[in-house]
Amino acid sequence: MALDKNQIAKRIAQELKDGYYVNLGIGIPTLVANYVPEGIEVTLQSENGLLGIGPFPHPDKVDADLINAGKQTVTYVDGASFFDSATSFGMIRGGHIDLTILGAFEVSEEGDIASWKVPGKLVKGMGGAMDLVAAAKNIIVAMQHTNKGASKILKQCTLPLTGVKCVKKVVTDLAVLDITPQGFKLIERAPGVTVQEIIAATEGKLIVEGDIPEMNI
Amino acid sequence: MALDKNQIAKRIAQELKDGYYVNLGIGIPTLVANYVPEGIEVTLQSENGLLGIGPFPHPDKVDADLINAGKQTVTYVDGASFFDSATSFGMIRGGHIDLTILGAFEVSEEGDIASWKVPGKLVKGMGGAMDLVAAAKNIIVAMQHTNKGASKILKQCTLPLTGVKCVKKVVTDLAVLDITPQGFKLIERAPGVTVQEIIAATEGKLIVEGDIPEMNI
Amino acid sequence: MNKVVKNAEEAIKGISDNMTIMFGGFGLCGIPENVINILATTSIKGIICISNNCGVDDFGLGKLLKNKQIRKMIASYVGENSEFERQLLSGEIEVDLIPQGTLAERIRAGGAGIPAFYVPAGYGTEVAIGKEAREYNGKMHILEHGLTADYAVVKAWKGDTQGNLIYKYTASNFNNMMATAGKITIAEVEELVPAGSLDPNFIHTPGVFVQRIFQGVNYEKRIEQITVTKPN
Amino acid sequence: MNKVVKNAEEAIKGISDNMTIMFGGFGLCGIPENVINILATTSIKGIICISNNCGVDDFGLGKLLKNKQIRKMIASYVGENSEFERQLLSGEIEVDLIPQGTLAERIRAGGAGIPAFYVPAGYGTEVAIGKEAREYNGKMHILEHGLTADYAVVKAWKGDTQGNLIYKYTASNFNNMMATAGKITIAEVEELVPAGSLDPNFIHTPGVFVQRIFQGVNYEKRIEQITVTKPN
Repeated sequence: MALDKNQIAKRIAQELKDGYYVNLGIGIPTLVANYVPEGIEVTLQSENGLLGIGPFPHPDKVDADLINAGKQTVTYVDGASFFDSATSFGMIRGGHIDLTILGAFEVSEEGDIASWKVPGKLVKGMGGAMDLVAAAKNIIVAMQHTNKGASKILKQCTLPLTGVKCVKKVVTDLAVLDITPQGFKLIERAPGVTVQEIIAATEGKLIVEGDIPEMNI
Repeated sequence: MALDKNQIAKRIAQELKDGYYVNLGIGIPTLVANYVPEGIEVTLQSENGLLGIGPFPHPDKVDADLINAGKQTVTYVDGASFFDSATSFGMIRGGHIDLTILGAFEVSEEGDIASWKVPGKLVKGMGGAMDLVAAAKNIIVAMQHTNKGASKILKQCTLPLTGVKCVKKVVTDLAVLDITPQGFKLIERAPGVTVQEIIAATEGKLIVEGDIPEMNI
Repeated sequence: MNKVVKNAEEAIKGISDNMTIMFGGFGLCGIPENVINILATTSIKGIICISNNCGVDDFGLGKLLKNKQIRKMIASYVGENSEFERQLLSGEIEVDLIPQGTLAERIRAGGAGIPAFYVPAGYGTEVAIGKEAREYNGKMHILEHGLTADYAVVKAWKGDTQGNLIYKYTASNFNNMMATAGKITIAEVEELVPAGSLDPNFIHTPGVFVQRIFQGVNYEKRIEQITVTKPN
Repeated sequence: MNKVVKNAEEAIKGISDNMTIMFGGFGLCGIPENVINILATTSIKGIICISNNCGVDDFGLGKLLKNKQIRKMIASYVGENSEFERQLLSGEIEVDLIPQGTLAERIRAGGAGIPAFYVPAGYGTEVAIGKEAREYNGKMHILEHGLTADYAVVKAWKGDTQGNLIYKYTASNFNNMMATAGKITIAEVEELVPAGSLDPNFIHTPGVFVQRIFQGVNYEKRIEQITVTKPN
């Protein structure tokens, strides 16, 4: 069965390593914070100027001056620091963030990503996404595999790009895909989802080698 | 009679205006701080990261972590701030400092300045001088008019340059000179020094118009 | 020299039609409410507005947007501001969307006298159209330019009479760089203190960057999304 | 992940011949004495050293200079260091003299992923030889490049176990940018405190930039020029 948002987040959380500094985008990526594996310490960066995001505040501790990049009220952990946006993106652009997790409208087999605009219909703006995808060492995309039956895992993106040849891994409701020089490589499938279903839902080149294990959620 | 260092500093201090942010170079310029006119508030910047330099400390207040760009122990005034060197030169390069006062080996009639190197003999390094002269809105040079009889107020500098077409005014032991598109313009002479003496000591083009008043030291 | 002005009305003296104005803040966090509110009561129009976001429909810069006081918006995120998206899609407003980090760096560069610099963000996207591109360290970069403004309007937590500012938590965001990039920088603060009251080791914006400062009133500090942990 | 190391000896693990190393400090103010002292006891040589100054004859980086451990010096000021001037004039050491503000900005740029940028400093001087020049705002600028290092060694006043640093007075200088520009950044601090002890609003160097941290010992904190006001 296809994963729900929390399960996608849970699967992505398995990619975290001890000591990682991680930037979480808006939406599913934010949920990853809830599933950091035991015994692993990761520090969450918010590009509006916080290193060391904590959980949402108790209702009496809500502070308008303390928000994450999704404009949600948050808290901070011991050892946190606050800084301005230039410093924050210096951190990102300079390669000091180990992992970026973000959402997307489309991803291509070359690792291109589209996430900020549907011409004539919707303009959210790129926010910090273009900076993040251009600079992070490791980028994982969290997204739905299809939209109303149409694949979002493509040969080429059809929407305006956020970045080129930058995505390393995609975790969808159906599968975990690595992006390799040869195209998408199927790594794991959602519990109960068949390889055939994933092939059918994928427009881009998909490499399937040997037995594809189910995710361990 | 030719001015001494303190008198040069005193004359330069007359150029200060209320509210000015000023960077003082090593040597004579540092002495300018002692002659800020009554009723005028200026804030002194030190490019190693201090805005709001105070007087030298009392002996029991000396702190190795609190120095000026000349590596002298200093204090700070109320309303001061400390910052790193990138911020400090951002302030300078961005045009936020109203006036820079610095020393020189030579100055040319076009406003070029040489102050950091005598090839084969002496290399002090440019320190922050190149950044200061390239960026400050207003640059006054404090220097001796001659060296062992040879003019240092030249048509063209003979030593490696610190900056081109940047100096606006020169105050020497003999005279105050403005740098104009037509060359050095004699503004004032040191008490007792004749116009002829200044002409004789100046190699660069010197404009003398009308009566030249004595400095009011 | 006295930098302290009485209120927002006095602070905005000199702002006129068609000026470029920077406004600090990220979403509604750390926005200069007092100055925005007073500008919304004026007939000043044709503003070229540099701000990461454009407020929400009825608060922050959204007010100036609704009044059609903004001619052009330079921002990174439209987000959930439906009036902004409507004016953008209908072409009523000119919009220059810029990657957030590039926007932040362009403002810092403007304030620091750096006219241009290379960044990787946006290469291969429509952001790069018409821009010089060059490879560094095996990666393509595009040339971006420093940004300055006629006025920069920032909001700080505390400020002193010399113009020194400190920000609270994530309310620094764009304020700290914008303060350096205005020909005239107006700072509104929640608390204005005498020079010497703030620890000089921990000043976020040195006073040299600020030309006018005042203590704001009636801060609403609206929150876009209140998210909480339920107490057990 | 534990960033805390026991001492300077443990901190310099991995430093070997011919590496590029940045050292914070301005003159003798804010220099990482512990790491410099331990390096002076090793046989590590061929160092490409990035530092605003090079210490004095018998203290700070002057020690490494005297030991001939430094192959190349990238700095802005030789000043009164006679051994440095002698090695420079005799050609025993390679020296790249850079305007101080350009040096500071190149290090910041290196840490912030900006490979190149334009500045006015040095245009028309020998510093500009071989560099691209371009006019912006009616003024000539030259293209300068970001600097990074294999190791950056910085000194702070206080630090916490997460690597967050704060500096005292003018001891920030080059330390704050250099911390961002090392592939590995070593911080020595006068006082090491548990995470959570420093106010997160007033961190100068966020911990993400620091890989190793330790509390230094026996700081000499030598002063180059003691200048005092005589008490009346």
